[in-house]
Amino acid sequence: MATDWNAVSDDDFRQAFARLVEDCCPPELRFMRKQRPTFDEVAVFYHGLAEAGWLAPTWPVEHGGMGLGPAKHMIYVEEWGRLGGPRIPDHGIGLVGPLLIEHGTEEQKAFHLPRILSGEHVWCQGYSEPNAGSDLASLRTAAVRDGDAFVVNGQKIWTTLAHCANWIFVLVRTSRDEKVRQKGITVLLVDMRSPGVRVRPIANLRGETDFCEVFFDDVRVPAENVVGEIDQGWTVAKSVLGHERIFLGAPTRPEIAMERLEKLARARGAFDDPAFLSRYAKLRLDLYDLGSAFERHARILREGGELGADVSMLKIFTTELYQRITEETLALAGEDARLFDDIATGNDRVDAMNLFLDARAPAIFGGSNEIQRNILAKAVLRLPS
Amino acid sequence: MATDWNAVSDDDFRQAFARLVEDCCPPELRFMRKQRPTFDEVAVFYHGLAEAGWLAPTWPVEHGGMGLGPAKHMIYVEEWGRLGGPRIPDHGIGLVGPLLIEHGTEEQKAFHLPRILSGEHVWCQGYSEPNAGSDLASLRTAAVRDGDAFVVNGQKIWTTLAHCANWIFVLVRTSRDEKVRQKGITVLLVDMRSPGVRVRPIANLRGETDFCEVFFDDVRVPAENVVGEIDQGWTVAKSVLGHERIFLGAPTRPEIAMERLEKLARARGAFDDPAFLSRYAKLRLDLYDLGSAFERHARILREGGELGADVSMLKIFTTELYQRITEETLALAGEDARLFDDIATGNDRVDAMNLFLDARAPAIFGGSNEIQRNILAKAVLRLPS
Amino acid sequence: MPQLHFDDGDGTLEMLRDSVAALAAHHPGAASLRARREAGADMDRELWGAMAEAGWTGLMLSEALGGSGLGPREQAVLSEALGRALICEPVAGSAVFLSTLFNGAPDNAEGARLASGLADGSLIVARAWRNGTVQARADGDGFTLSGAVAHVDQAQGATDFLVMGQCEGGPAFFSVPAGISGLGLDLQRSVDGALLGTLRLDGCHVPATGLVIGPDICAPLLERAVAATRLALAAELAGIAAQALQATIDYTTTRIQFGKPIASFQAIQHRLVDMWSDAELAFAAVNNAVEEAEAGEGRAAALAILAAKARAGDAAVSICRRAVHLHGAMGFTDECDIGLFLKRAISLNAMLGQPEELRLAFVNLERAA
Amino acid sequence: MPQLHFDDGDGTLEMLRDSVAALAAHHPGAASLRARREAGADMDRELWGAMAEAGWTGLMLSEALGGSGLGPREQAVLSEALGRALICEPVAGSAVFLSTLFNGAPDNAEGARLASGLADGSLIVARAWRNGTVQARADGDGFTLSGAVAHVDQAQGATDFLVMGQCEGGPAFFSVPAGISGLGLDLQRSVDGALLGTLRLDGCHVPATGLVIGPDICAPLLERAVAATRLALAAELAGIAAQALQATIDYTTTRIQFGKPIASFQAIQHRLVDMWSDAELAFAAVNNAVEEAEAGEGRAAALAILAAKARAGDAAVSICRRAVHLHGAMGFTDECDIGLFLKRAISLNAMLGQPEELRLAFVNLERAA
Repeated sequence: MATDWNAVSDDDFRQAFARLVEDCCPPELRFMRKQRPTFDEVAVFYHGLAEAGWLAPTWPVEHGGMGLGPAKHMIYVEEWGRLGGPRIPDHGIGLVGPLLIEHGTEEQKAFHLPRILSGEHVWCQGYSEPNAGSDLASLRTAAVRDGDAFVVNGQKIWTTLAHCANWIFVLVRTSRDEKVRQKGITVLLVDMRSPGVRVRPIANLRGETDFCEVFFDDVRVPAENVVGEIDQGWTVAKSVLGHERIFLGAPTRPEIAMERLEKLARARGAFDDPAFLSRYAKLRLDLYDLGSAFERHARILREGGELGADVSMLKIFTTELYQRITEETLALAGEDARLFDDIATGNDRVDAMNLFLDARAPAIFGGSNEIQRNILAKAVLRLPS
Repeated sequence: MATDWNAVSDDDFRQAFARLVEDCCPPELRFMRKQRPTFDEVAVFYHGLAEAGWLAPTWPVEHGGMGLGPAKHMIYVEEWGRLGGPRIPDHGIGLVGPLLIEHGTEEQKAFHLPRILSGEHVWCQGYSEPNAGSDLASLRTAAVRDGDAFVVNGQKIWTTLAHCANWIFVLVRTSRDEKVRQKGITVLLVDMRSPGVRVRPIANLRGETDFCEVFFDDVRVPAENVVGEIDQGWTVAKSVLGHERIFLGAPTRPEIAMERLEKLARARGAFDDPAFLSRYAKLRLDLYDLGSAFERHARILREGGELGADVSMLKIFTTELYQRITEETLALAGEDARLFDDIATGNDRVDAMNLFLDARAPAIFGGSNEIQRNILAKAVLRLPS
Repeated sequence: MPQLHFDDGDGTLEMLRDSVAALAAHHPGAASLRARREAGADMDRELWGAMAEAGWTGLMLSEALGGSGLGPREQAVLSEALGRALICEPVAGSAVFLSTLFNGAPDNAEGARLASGLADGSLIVARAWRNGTVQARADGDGFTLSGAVAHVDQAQGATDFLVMGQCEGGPAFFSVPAGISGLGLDLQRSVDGALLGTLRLDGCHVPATGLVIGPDICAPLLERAVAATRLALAAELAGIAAQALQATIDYTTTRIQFGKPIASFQAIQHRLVDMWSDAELAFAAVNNAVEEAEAGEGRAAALAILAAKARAGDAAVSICRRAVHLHGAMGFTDECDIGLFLKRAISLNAMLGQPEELRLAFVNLERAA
Repeated sequence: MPQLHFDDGDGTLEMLRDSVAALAAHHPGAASLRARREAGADMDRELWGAMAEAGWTGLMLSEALGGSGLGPREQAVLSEALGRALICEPVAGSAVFLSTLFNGAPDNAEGARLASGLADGSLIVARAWRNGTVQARADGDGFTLSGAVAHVDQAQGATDFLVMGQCEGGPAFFSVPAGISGLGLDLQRSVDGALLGTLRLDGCHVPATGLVIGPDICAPLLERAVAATRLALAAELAGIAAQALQATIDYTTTRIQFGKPIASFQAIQHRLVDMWSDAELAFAAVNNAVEEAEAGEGRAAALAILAAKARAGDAAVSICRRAVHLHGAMGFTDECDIGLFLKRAISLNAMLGQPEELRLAFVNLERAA
């Protein structure tokens, strides 16, 4: 009989997670510098979590998940960060699972869910296209019905870790009715080993390969791989965003950056410089107050409420704060700001440039901050068009 | 035979002006706190300049002006500021004169120009309306032809010093053809003592009365008071902006604000605080570099060139810098920032709040900084619509 | 839109909000401010009386002393509402500060008299303890006070002054009746339309019974009073920020230029979103500080209150600045209320530490641990 | 669009701009940078040779020493063009710095040899004088140098090092041939795709003739060289800023979202205008510094150069940051050139003083008067 983790006290839950991480996460995987390790690099942790039944926190128990409500899930995510667990390829757990559990057929669930938990299927997500970034509705990758299959042609981009994945779920255009641009889109599950799928990794500013282009050239996909209704993919895809949107606004990244700034400042004696202290204080209070703001939204979830559009404010603030902290770190670095490699600080190192460059991304991905401001203007401030 | 001031050396010109100001500007009028003194308050200086022939620097000599080119005019304006001459009601000299000299009839010139020089006519400018601020083309004050006169009805607002003026030049709508909204506008000279003209002063944030509303209620204006062609008022009005636009971007106000910040900082010993020094240094360099940028544009004028649309950059930067310096001054003032009255600094005083409040205005008037950015986006960066 | 969020089990908070709305209907804040400024007064005695009657001047005062004995949560909600309504009588600087002092003071008749007068509005007790120094010399039957203190609110209308004097044993608070021999007052105009007094004491004699808070407990009690006052100021500033934002949304939504409401232009929309976001952050900071204050008076509460006052002060001033700008030329006129919000925000932001000072206090406290 | 404005009577400036454009056509900056990075090299020897042939490595070197003897104006225009073209070989830190030193050094054979090799490209003279300390002890027939210096450009490819050592009489510059006994080198990757060396000297012996600049004149000469280098860096940074702006205008004008070029959205337009305005200010600052430098080497020139390097550095980095953002996801890829501009701007901005340090130097110099 599985534990009802929601009924366990928060402290006990935290301790259980901490023990589990001690047990199944090797030290070299904790507090990794790499933002996006590949599946192989973290497989031992992935399997360890799976064996303990802790891999899929929000999935229902009958599907092998922990069935956590938002309150415990928040703690789960917090502890993961606090314990320094590496990021695992999580599109299967975080997106495909919930998608299938809500919209999938029994066959889809029976086939895919166990294979996600076992790590046999590693998923990636194909939403963006070269000409459909902020404007997702204008996507053009097309799926045309041909007997018992769809034939897919087109291109996806910014597909995270596609070069390490073997399955992809894609948004494809199945109808050309241009009047309602967000209609006519369908969610399709594609085995990447199918003929006609090609992946091209793209290096980022940090010199790492987090994302790829994925090309579809007459790829045949069985019709039973449609999730939900045909032409209703927009609604299907949006339905799984849910409360996880709050994590886009979590203070995790600025906290990491702040730890680095403080480390460098201590090494340089900068805390004795009142001018630095003044700038530091501003950033420190921004981070502190971001924590208060995050807590307000998290509490709504914990108390069973739903997130409003206003949660986007956290995403804007945390991503811009992340940038500002890394910029101050480079300013503090003096001539060491020329280094691409980490900066030595006594016996330790500070990855100032790594974080500065990484901080360029979150303000763009997951809906650029300009798009977020547009949404807030309409949905929260109700400003006229 | 009048002096050809353009041919005089810059140094001699400066010295001549300095002597003149010594002679005809009483000490209590120099470095006045008041931004916009009334005609009566500064009449003695006005008449003194007029008698010496220095009142109208850019008017041609035959009309009683000095006939200065842009280079010497720049020096004239600089020296005025350096010598602490008070601002005089200058709409007659700066706008009406050039307007009539370029577009007026011989009768208009013969009647009005001497009365401007003598101070008999004190002018104000009626452009803005309650619903036509940034969007001047939508103005509604209407002039309807009735025999040998126009009958004017409507309202102007933000009319500087209208309560001390006896003539106003207004933009009025003379045609309702909405297709070309900037057409159908005419420049009209109106004697404010005409029946139906009513003036309501408006207090500003500083508690002073710089500007007014002016109401026109069936005001009859002789048809000979039209300047230029009927329905071509937009072109007529714009033609006199000329090189004087550069003065909107002059560093004068931030310089004044900086002098106050430095005075307060000395009184408080703030220059010994590295955190203050760091913030001060940023403002100081902004001001220094603004000087370099202003000089670049001024040189174009001095060398006989014409200003491009890019000069608006100075207006944005100088007005926003003015604000930032006054904000830092209030921050430095500590609890004294609660005072509306000036802050005592030993034997002297600093008008921190006066300048802070005054700094709200220039970013709005003369075309808000948002409008300036719109213009720059189109006219300089050539961005698409 | 931004506001404080608290569990309001018994409806007290809702009642407080309603009562401010009701009072503001009879005494609109902007009108009161203008009238006070016009009159050259430092307070509106009638308004203050109505506020006392509503129970606001004694909200945090213990019931034993004639108050309501409520806590930071109720005070924050009240102060937020006062900020929104632009009701400028100094509730934070007077009622909250004094109540905290009196609650912690040992039993004494003079303290009880002042507390009771504060709660029922019969006395105006002006505070003179900052921006200056007063020496208190023990003499035969009491104390002789000499010195000067600037920026004293309600100094002109005061019936009594609570003056901090430096005794041999440290600072202490003395009750000094207005009008006694040796007292002098200079007045300056404050930016939010009141008068600020510089109180001069030239050998003022106070009887021994006038020692309301002795040097033995003055310092920690003052620290507690400053924290409570800062928290109330933060809530009031957040309220000002929220109302200035709302007024700006309303204005830009109705102001037509180029055939469209100016709030439909993207540059204006993004500016408004940033203002809103700043206000949200201010409310989050105040919310957090109230909760920390309710949880105890330790270091966590001290940090949270410093953060809240800094954040709310910065947010209120900068939101109001942008608000004035977005009101265009109208925002530069005295007849438009938005300028009054800016001025009020500046004044409260400058009280008991501007943001920079508070932020440095925060990091110094945090790093000292 | 933003650029340096100078009177160009004899067309030298135009010629310089054309020659950079011609070279960049054969050696596109971004491609060179990527190749150098890929190769794990610290310079592109072929490119450097072509630059020497074009006369750029000896532009400011006196004609007596084999250079062109041109001034700050010509150097600024060249550096601006190199910045625009993203040609990353270290002209400012190497050619300008060394030329200024050699121009002021007393006649000596070793200095002349290095100068001539700099001008014709036959020698790579790496500079080691900052970010570390080297002690120079006089011995029988020369000097023994010991110490370490970090962030040395061209260290791997150097034929010679010009090392600043602390003698008894103060600092002096020594010529140290690469490969002599006692020299060691550690390499780190720089953000702009080269390698930075940490040069270790462990009792390296240099003959007496290796003393190129003695302690009697080293300090003022170094100050002059630093100023000239900063000015060239400022011009290069301004060029980077201008090109990053132009690339962003081009990208946002062609990138279609929601059926329109994103440069048609007002929020993007205002951002671009602010970037443009920052670039204009940077060019104004550099223009001013060149003119002050041409007018003399006094305090006015010193202030102007500090201001120009601070302004251009800030402008270049912040314009490039915004440029990367406005390139969207594409800006975060390594294959898009805009990220290279950002990285180059960061590197040059960090050389010889970041903006904050320069601004403080400015106000301290100004206030010392």
